[in-house]
Amino acid sequence: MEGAKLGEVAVVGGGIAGIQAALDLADTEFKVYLIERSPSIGGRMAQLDKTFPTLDCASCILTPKMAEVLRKDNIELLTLAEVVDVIKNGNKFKLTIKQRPRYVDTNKCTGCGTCVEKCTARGKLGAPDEFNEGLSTRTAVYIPFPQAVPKKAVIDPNICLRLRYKRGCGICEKVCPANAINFNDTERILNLTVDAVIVATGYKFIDPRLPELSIYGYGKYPEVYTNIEFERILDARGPTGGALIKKDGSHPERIVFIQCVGSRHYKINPYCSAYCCMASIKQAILAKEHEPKVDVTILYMDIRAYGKGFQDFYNRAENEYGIRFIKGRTAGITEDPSKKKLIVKYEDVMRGTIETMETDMVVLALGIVPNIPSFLNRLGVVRNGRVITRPGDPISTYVDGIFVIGATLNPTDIPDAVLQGSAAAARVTEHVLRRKTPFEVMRS
Amino acid sequence: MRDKDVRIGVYICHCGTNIAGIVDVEEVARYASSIPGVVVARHYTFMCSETGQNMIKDDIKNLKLNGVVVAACSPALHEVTFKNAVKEAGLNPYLFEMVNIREHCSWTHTDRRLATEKAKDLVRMAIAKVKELEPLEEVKAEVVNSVLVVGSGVAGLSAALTLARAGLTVYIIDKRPVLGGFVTRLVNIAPIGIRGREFVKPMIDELVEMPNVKVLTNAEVISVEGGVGNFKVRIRQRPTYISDLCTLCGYCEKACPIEVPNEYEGKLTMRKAIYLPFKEAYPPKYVIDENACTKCGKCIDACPVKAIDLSVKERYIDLNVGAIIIAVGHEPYEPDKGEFGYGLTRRVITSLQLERLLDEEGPTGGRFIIDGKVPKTIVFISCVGSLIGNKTTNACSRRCCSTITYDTLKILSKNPDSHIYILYRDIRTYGFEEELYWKALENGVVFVKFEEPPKVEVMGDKIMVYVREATINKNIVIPADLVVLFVGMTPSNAGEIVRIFKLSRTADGFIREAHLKLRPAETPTEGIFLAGAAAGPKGVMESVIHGAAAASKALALLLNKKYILREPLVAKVDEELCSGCLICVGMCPFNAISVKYVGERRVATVNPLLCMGCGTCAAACPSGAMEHNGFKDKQILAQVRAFAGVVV
Amino acid sequence: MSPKVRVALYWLASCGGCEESQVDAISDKIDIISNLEIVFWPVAMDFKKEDVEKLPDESIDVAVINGGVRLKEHVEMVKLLRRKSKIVIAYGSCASWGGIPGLANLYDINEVLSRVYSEVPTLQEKGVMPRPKSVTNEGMEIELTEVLPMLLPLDAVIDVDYYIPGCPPTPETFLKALETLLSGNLPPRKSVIGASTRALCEECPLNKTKPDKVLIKEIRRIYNTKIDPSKCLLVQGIPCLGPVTRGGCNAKCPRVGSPCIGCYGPLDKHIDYGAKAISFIASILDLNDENEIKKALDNGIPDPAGLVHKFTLPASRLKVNLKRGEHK
Amino acid sequence: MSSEYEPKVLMFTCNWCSYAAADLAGTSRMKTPHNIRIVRVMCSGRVDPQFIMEAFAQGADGVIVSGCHPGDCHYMEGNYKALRRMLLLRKLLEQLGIEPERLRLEWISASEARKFVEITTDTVEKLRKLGPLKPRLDYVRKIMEEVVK
Repeated sequence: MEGAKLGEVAVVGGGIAGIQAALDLADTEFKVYLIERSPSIGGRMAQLDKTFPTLDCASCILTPKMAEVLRKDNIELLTLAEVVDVIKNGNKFKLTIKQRPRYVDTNKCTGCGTCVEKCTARGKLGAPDEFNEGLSTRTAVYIPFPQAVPKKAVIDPNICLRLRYKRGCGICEKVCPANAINFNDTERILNLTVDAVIVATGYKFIDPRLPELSIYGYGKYPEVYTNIEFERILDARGPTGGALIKKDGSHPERIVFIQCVGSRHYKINPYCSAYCCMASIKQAILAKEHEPKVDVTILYMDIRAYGKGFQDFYNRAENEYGIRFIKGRTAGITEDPSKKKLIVKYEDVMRGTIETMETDMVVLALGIVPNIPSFLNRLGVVRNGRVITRPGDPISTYVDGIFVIGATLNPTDIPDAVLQGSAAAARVTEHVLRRKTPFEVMRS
Repeated sequence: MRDKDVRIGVYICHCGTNIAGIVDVEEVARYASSIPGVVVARHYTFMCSETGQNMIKDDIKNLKLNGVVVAACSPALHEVTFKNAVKEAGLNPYLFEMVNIREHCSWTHTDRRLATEKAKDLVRMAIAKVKELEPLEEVKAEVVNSVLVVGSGVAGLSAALTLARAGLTVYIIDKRPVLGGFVTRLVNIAPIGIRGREFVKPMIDELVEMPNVKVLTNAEVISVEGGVGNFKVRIRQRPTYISDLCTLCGYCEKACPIEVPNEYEGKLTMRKAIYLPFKEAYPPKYVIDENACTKCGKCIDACPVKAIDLSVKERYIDLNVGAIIIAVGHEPYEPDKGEFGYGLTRRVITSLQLERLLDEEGPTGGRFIIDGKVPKTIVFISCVGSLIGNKTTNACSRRCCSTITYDTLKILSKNPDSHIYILYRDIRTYGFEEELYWKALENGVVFVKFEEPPKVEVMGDKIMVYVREATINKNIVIPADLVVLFVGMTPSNAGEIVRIFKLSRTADGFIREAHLKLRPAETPTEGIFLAGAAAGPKGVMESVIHGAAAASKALALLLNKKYILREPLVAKVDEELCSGCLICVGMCPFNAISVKYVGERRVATVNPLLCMGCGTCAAACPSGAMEHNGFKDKQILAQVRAFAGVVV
Repeated sequence: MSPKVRVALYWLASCGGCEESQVDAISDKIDIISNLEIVFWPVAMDFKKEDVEKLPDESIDVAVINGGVRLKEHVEMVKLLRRKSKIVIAYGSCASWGGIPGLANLYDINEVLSRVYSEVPTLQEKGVMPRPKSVTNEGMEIELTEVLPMLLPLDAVIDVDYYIPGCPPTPETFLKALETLLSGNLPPRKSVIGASTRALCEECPLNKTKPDKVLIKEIRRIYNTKIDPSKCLLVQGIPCLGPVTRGGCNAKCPRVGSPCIGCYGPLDKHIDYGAKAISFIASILDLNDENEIKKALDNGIPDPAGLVHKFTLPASRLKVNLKRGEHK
Repeated sequence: MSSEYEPKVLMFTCNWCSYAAADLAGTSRMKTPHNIRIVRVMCSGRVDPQFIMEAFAQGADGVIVSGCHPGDCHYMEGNYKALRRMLLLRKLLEQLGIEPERLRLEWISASEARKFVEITTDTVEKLRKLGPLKPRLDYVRKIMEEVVK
């Protein structure tokens, strides 16, 4: 089996870009190690309710791809794993990978969820649910989300009573019908040698708590949300079961979206995050679909509807859904505690005036920064916080065999991430095959 | 059909207590075993476990089962697991049916009796279906390990290079006489600042040297037959009239009496009917503009190497390829005469003409002058032909904002005291290219936002541009020396391409991809892939990536592969019953159904390699001649009848 | 010379068209007629019920019955004929699936009677309902047979061996069926004989005029449409039932620019002819907007049952307007 | 209607959206009415009106056909074909005395587990109000039996 493979490739990051790269490589008969830091692949896209501009549901289109990853014999999935180092050795790369313990035997676990139901570390003893951006809590033993791949339980050692105190509880072990719980699981260091490495580690959101962003009142006012939090509220799998409600359970009458929070900002992040105009338009439309009466305003600098079908989507939002677009920057957000309303103060550029608007919810369209793993720094392909690639090929670094794709490179939307994933697979094929004679290639 | 000797095994999974906690699995198994045709019904803690699977495998062998029903979780989770188990035991995997009594039953109900009744119903329905199932074989098709790339712009070149480097045979064709596509008209590729012709030159150089690459210029696809893995493509190549003997001496050009505007110089200069498109052009020889040439024969006399033969006729080439990549690119919008003053004066130009004026090898040698004068006040109008203008696509052309800001910086570097105004709707310098916008601002470029399109009036030496500045809400007039219309991208010949390759277009007129988000390099037709601006406005770098992505799909399909296997759950025609009414043909979104003759009779036929197995044709077929494998009428009807409690 | 084939011909609720077609078919076919011995044919000759009763069981070779079962008398007669015959043939659409009279199944029998005897214009006294028993002027008491609450196809009452479709079957169809029967090589019971096993499109000359994809943007009706008789009617938006209807009539209607109305009835694989017709017609209506589709359907097919079940309602999966029971 | 009456509902779901929504409803442990029996087809465009006729003839009180939202169809436009067929079929059913509410066509995407629950629940409630179809079928059966007797 191994002999028939064209080569071995490590794909770092199991978001949509990495998944696509892994699938294409597996189909081209490469052995692929898909290395994902969290307990499930899927990345940010898995957290989305819908995608722009088609509004098709993210999980419907992503889940089959995730399941395909699991089904491919050519893909070995390493979850809870982080690449600590990459060393170039001739034509090969040596990877050192640290894999955190899952405390659940993935061969035995059937994903039935009995352990999750019985886990005692819940509610206040639980932890913020990463999938729901901390808007809900999860148990110590948990399955990250309904469509997780692998759909296996994982134990959070920080809150698991048994793992913290080395005794007691252990109820999951008792109820597990498959005997899959293993409290003695330990961290592992894995070493891999591969022909090429594709880095698809995605992006990080700008922290809305930065002092420069304090004017938006995030963390201070409960009804100021980041856009990824708001996405979770819209999602049927989210903390409210898809109900568009405030933290007090009431329905908002008005929602204000604020664009370019932490991007196009001279101090924090000078560039544009590319995804957020459309993401906010999408969320605005979804809010309207949830609650047709809700009044939605988007405060923007420029609407960057640059992709296929985007302009149409933007026009529909404005004309069909009656979403209000106001060009202008936000000066600040305060609260009127008597009315339980937020007050957004903003500049209406088109009218040349300073205005205020009462609202129930504010959604901040957060800027993003590339999430660049430290080994790329050590490989010397990073300058000023950005990955440097060849001028004729935006995904090939100056280290032959190291390819960087998706938002690790620059802000990228889903189709572009998918394209870069496939393109990276093609680059790997070229890279590996050009070292072999055509005869060898044909024989395999 | 299999009624008489049907031998079915039924397996009920407890899934720990997930199912057994609510559903009385013993009762369900007991009930199943009472149904005629069921030879064995078992229940077990985890059917998906090794032990559970072995249970099924052993029964298939020992009890000679010819049908298997597993009642467990969702088929989305374990259908493949059990299918494989059935297959490993030597039974055709399509004689297996999965019943979902977890997600659809135990997990959604609380009443043990009702949940058990429901599980029994569902199992009964599945047994009824299995009785009607038929063994199916995967569709195995031989593949041709070659790829046709249609279009030789950046996307096509990128795809072709990748494929060729990996060892596949590549045919790359272009309807124009030279390779390189649109990018050869650009002087600056934002943001990397490389000349377009220099950008594609190394790609073309490498490509044409490869033994496994065949280049055809002046060539267009006229018909496509067959399907994934084995397309039969007919290509028409218009004559080039000039052989490879051409030494580029240029005597023919001097002799030619015909002059026409040179489209390779943005029509800013003239060229002859026999001409060399540009210095770096490939193939490296003169070409004849068929439309302009009068066949006077003066060039033949002038040619010292006898390279010209005007009697050459067009020829047809038939290719057999495993995959096709459509990379036909886009056309820049050509404004109408008078649209924003275009065509009324030489000082209203399009962005393409601007490119030529900025090129060191352009008509002005790279000096930024027009009519012999350095334009001082320059007004850019963006979105012409995309969001504003006489004919628009109502879609953003994506790259113009970055290119405008980049061009202004280039102009300012040549003539630092220029006054530049950019009239825009929204500045869409997405991603890192925002920094170009900032640079332009820092360098004093004035950005003027409009809501209503500006008006352009030519008044003698000056061009007056009227615009209502939307952010200050004031009408302003700019007397300009030069107006540059930034033209949008329009689909290139997409209608014709869509017709020939049986594809479809999106509302903006560009070619539709299989899935806008997750399958952007594929078309709905398997084996036909999509790259570059043919799918919608794209930048050069984005086209490089799109080309490589399309190549990746072709590599996965063809590299080192002899066959492809396809699920047999496709439509199939009973030719005996087909009346040739053609209703099904119009139903198929994948053009998998065509017509063939059986003797005198015209009948429908399904290409199993193109069929995606939706079954819409079977539902529409008025004769019942079209059947959907795995979901035949009798199979679904068996379920429906069993639903009502009738055990058949 | 082989013994003559003993034939009984009978009509139930029918218009007489079937008989005409039978006469047309065999009137100049001496060789056939000479092979037949007609033992019962009340429409043409003076036979009485007693004549049949007198015959030994299974002494009739073939009973050819047309019309639907509408009266109690029909039930008695067909049961009798079944007993006396080796082969029973349902002749024509009415006997096979109910035919046009079967559309009455959309209404309760009282509604039907009231319509016929009280509502439609008539020169006679209105509102006189048929009475089961009445006395003539001469004082004779006569009994009228009872009307059944719904019309039934023949096979709902007795076992039918073969079906000959059509309204009426064309003479060619009848002759072909006779040929089949006389050949001695009998097809499996319950078969349709004399007609095609495939849909009408196959034999329709207009089928060749179809474009690759048969898709329409509107459904049109013949009363206000100028039809081009040289082109497929379906393509012109006329809901022609050729694709879904059994062939065998040589496309008599479409040939002259009139859509097939489905008198040759379902094909072997249909379980509900009307539903299948619904499926293909709706399928080719190339509209995606719900309101547009509704509008097109309302304009083009105001009476779906009348279109797709003109001949087949009593044999459809639902047989009647199911709300009828609630009128009681 | 009597309180014991439990409607029988047959549901055709497409493989890609609505079946997955039913799965998700289960995974999320949402409670659905127990009256629904699902027949999985690859696309709502596979559903032949004959199947629905058969279902009613066999005693289904209601039928739901469910597919991907318009524009989302895995097979491009199968759901539009389902829409056209169901709209015309519903007109025929009305003439045949079957209330149009008994045949529902719904778009349920793979993430809309809640919508799946709502629609199935609502269907069952509506059917309860409409009452069973069986007495009407029995009436026809009775007539036929009497005639044949």
